[in-house]
Amino acid sequence: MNEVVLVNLPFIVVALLLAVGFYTIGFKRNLIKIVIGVEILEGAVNLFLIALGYVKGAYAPIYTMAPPQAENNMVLPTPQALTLTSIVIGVAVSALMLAFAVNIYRHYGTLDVIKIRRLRG
Amino acid sequence: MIEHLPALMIAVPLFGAFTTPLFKKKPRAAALWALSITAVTLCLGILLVKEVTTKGMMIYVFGASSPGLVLPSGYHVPVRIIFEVDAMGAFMALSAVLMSFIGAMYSYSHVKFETGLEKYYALLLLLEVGILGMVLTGDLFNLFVFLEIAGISGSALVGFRNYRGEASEAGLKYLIVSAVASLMVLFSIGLLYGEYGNLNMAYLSTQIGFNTVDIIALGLLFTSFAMKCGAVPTHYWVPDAYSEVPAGINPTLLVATYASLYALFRVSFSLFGKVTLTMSSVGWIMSVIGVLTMFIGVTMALVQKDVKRLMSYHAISQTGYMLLGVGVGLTVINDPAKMAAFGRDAMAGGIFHIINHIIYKSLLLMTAGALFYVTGTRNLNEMGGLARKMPYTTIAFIVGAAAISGIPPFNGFASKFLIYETSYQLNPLLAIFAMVTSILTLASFVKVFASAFLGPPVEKYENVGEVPKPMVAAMLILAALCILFGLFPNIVLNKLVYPAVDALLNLSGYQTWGGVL
Amino acid sequence: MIESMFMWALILLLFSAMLTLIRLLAGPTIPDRAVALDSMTTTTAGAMVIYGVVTRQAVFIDVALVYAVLSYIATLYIARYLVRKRVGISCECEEGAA
Amino acid sequence: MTTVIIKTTTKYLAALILTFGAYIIVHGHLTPGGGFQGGAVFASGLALLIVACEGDVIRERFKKVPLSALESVGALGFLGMATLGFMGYTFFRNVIANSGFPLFGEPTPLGINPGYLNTGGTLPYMNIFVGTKVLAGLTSIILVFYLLLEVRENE
Amino acid sequence: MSWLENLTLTSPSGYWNPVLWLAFLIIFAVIGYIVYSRGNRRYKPNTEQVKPFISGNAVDDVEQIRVRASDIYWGFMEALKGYYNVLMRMHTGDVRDYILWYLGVGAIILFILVGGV
Amino acid sequence: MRRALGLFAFIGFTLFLIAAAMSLRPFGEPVHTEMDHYFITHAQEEASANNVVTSIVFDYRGFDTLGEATVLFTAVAGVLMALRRRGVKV
Amino acid sequence: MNFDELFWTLQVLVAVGLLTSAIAAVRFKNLISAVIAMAVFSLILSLEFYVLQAPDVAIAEAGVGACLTTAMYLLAIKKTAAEEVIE
Repeated sequence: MNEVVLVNLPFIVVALLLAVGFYTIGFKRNLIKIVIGVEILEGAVNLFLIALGYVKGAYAPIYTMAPPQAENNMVLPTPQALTLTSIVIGVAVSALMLAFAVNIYRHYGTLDVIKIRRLRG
Repeated sequence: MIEHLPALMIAVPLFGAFTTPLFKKKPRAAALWALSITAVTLCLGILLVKEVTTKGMMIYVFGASSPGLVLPSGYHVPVRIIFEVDAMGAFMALSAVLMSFIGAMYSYSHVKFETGLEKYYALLLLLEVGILGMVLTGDLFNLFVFLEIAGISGSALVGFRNYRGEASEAGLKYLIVSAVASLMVLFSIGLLYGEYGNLNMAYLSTQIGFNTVDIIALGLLFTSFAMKCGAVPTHYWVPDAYSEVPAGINPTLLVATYASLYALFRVSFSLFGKVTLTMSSVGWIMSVIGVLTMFIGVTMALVQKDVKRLMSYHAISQTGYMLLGVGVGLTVINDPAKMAAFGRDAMAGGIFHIINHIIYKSLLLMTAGALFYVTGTRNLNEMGGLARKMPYTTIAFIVGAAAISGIPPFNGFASKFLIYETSYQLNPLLAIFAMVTSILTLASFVKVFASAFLGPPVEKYENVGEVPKPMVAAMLILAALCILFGLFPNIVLNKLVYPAVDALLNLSGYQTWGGVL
Repeated sequence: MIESMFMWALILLLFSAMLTLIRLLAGPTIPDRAVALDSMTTTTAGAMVIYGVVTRQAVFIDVALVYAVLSYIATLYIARYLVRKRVGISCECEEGAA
Repeated sequence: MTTVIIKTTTKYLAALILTFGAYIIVHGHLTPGGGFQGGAVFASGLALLIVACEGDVIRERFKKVPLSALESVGALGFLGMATLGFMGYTFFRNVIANSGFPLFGEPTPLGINPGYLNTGGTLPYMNIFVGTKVLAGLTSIILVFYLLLEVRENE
Repeated sequence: MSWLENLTLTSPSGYWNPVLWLAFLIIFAVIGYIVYSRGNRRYKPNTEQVKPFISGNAVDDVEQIRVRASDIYWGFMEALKGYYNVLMRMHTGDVRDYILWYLGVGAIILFILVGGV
Repeated sequence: MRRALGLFAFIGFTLFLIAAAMSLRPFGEPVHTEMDHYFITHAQEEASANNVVTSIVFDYRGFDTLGEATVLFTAVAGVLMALRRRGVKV
Repeated sequence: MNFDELFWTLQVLVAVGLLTSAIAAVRFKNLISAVIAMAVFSLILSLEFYVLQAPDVAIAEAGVGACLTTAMYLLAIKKTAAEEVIE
């Protein structure tokens, strides 16, 4: 058990970060906090992808001026490409969410989720 | 050039979307440009459907030296992004391009008086791109990217009327929901990548087994796509988003929802085909969620007094029919006798219901948009006696309402008929729920018709007239499609729906990229 | 030998970054936290450079450079916020890491 | 806020950041970085300029820069580079790589090497277009947030 | 008549042919029209005859004879009051609840799938 | 009531996430690396770029990057639309 | 001290830092503090990417997290309320 935790430490951290993010979205009342929660989720998933790509003792997948032992000993490059895409998407989503939050504040005068419930039923 | 069709399906609307913001001060030109781009895409979509239904699955490998080169020489895994267009994907793509065209036509008049129209049309085209990418792709991460495109552009469009606080609220809700759902999709993609080191759905489906990680990935994907398609306990965003979005976007947003439904079917039938072949609990979950969706959606619709919100709850309830139909098929997928007896017909009913529902619900939401256009309100209590003022809208509404309630000979009847007959074979209780839902649907549309179109006229709306011609044309095209699909259901079923069902059921064909290997 | 020294330096730098993290958690006012962020960024940029030296990858220096340069902008934005706010509310918000 | 210190620092630092962003964009196929990262760094430099100047100055300066048109041009360029693959190959085919095209068309030596700029085929072009697009997009996001604020304070 | 069979939608236990249905509809419509045209015509516009009859009471204001949308199916909603109370409490319109429902459904589905029920 | 049910759902979901993380393969020891091995060995000759990640981003999975650029484009259009000054002409 | 020990030490430190800053970002009542904590979260995330040999991603996260996201949050908060509501 202890061994599993230590060996899979990054994955466990990812799961815990996801939990923190979900807690923020589920139980915080401020909209900005909810946006922060979504961003924590983003970070957790990005970390998960990068951690999947790591190979023990390997080097970055760049041939420019790499140390000689890096040849044929590189970390998996695909998750890094995926994570780049994911980061851009994260920026896009948070920008749009903040724009909506600002708009909501203009019309409702509050960022309290309890009061932003004109649409219901 | 015909082999580049899947790539062109994405490239053409994308080109349109990137050029539309250049028409900054000329909203008319932007509208016409978007309309022509959607028309071109519609032609391409029809070509694609023709190609796929006659010649079988189309493969397009991005960046290879020829479109069919799936595997690099000497390797037995695909490394590039592959588009895998089978009849099911082409079916969804056809509905997407058709509805975008209708929506662009309708928007030409409907949002005439608002600003920021070049962004509006760009986002409309981007929403179309997102749907097309989702339904055509054969790569899991690509699916995620296009899911995000569809989610972000959809939510931006929901918040289009930024002078209304409710629009921003609905947009934010939709955005948070879609962001969380897509992040969980990405998490499960990561789980699958970590296990099998690949992202191609066809390759992954040959590898997937029964270990815990795979099952958790299946659960996460299932739940996320169920939330994005508005299945019941996670349906709350649907009425908010649908009621606040401009009516010209409604058809495309509806297709975006069903693109998630398509992804749900794709995950259940193709990606996890080996798992669901032996685990009938997935099919049962889908059927039960379908019944719940149907019933709760329709009972919530009955008490609404906002006309677009009422119709959005009907959209939820009709999603239940599709889930029920396909879920019945998924439940008996490992039993060839039952499959031949009723499973295939159930799936055909569910999938036929997708396009039927897209057509008539778009029609209904457009009539609601027309009511909003002339009265400036969506509250049913304040309307009345509009039938004489808006004859074409009234006709369109009657056709749509009859179709959604399953009254013959409109198109809703044909698919509902299949679903009742087949779900009765699995469990009579399911069919009874489906029928009760249909009756309640009719009841609630009687309510809308009585309070908006009948009754004594309201003084406020003495001077209103029929809506502008593009809106009428869009509505009448859809009404004609309703009647056509209802009168000749067999042609549509044989040409479009049964190939789609067979494509979903043909697991080995999907796994080998249509026999390339 | 020299390798080991670099590693110990790295650990020490990160340890001091942890100390600034404590300041970030405890810091009663916002300027405290902003300064904690700034010093933490600088420390971590140094740690990144040393890690690049340890693994002998020259191209890694870019990352540290980006971080060192960009953290200035974030600090500037925070400072700008605080300046505007001082007119209305004072910065002495009395709550810690809870 | 715009003290002498800030102004002087900004003058030099912004130039440095913008150059650095351009470096990251152009050297994307050799060193870590690429279109998106460089564009983000470049946009950060512009954000520094935005925050260090007064509101009116920014509005005057950026009114002359057609940011959304720049973004469209970047996106269209990226799409156009991808469309080059239709000439005999498929969408997104890297047609320029190893073709001997004078700009970025040289083959790279295999294995570990010091890195030669004139390689990469379509990758550097795509990097530049994506960089243009990203810097325009992110800057316009920051700018619209910022200008909205200034207007509200003046009202 | 193969085209007729071609248009017939068959299901496990029934069939549906829209053309036949349309033919029957037209026949019945013709019969109905014949019956209708043999009756005598007593409709006179612009008289008391066309006014709405509300229990013999004279109603001048149009607003009073309007059935408002929220009043339709009032009895139905009264009858199902308990059900609707529960339903309305579910639809809070709070964005956090949307996510919490997602988590709950996900937990249940994962429990069923992983548990192998 | 709401909080209790919500916490229950949250904890249940999180437990499955942790279970997934625990039962994944060990960190740093990928099992199936055929695709990535192809990228590492072929990127230099096929895309003629030293940076393997860039060659994946723009060549092998270039279509994803087009999607990514589209996402950013969408977000910028959405932000500019949401924060535009006047909603209606008239 | 060999490389393996260094790596695992870094992992533990980064794990602690990530969780602490994330929880701090959630718990801070003042939104500016929360945004600063998010910047720290992004910084540590970038360090983790760096340690896991992904310099491309580290640059992206640095450029985005250090400057752009923080700036967007601060500008948005400036236009709305700085304090979270008291529950």
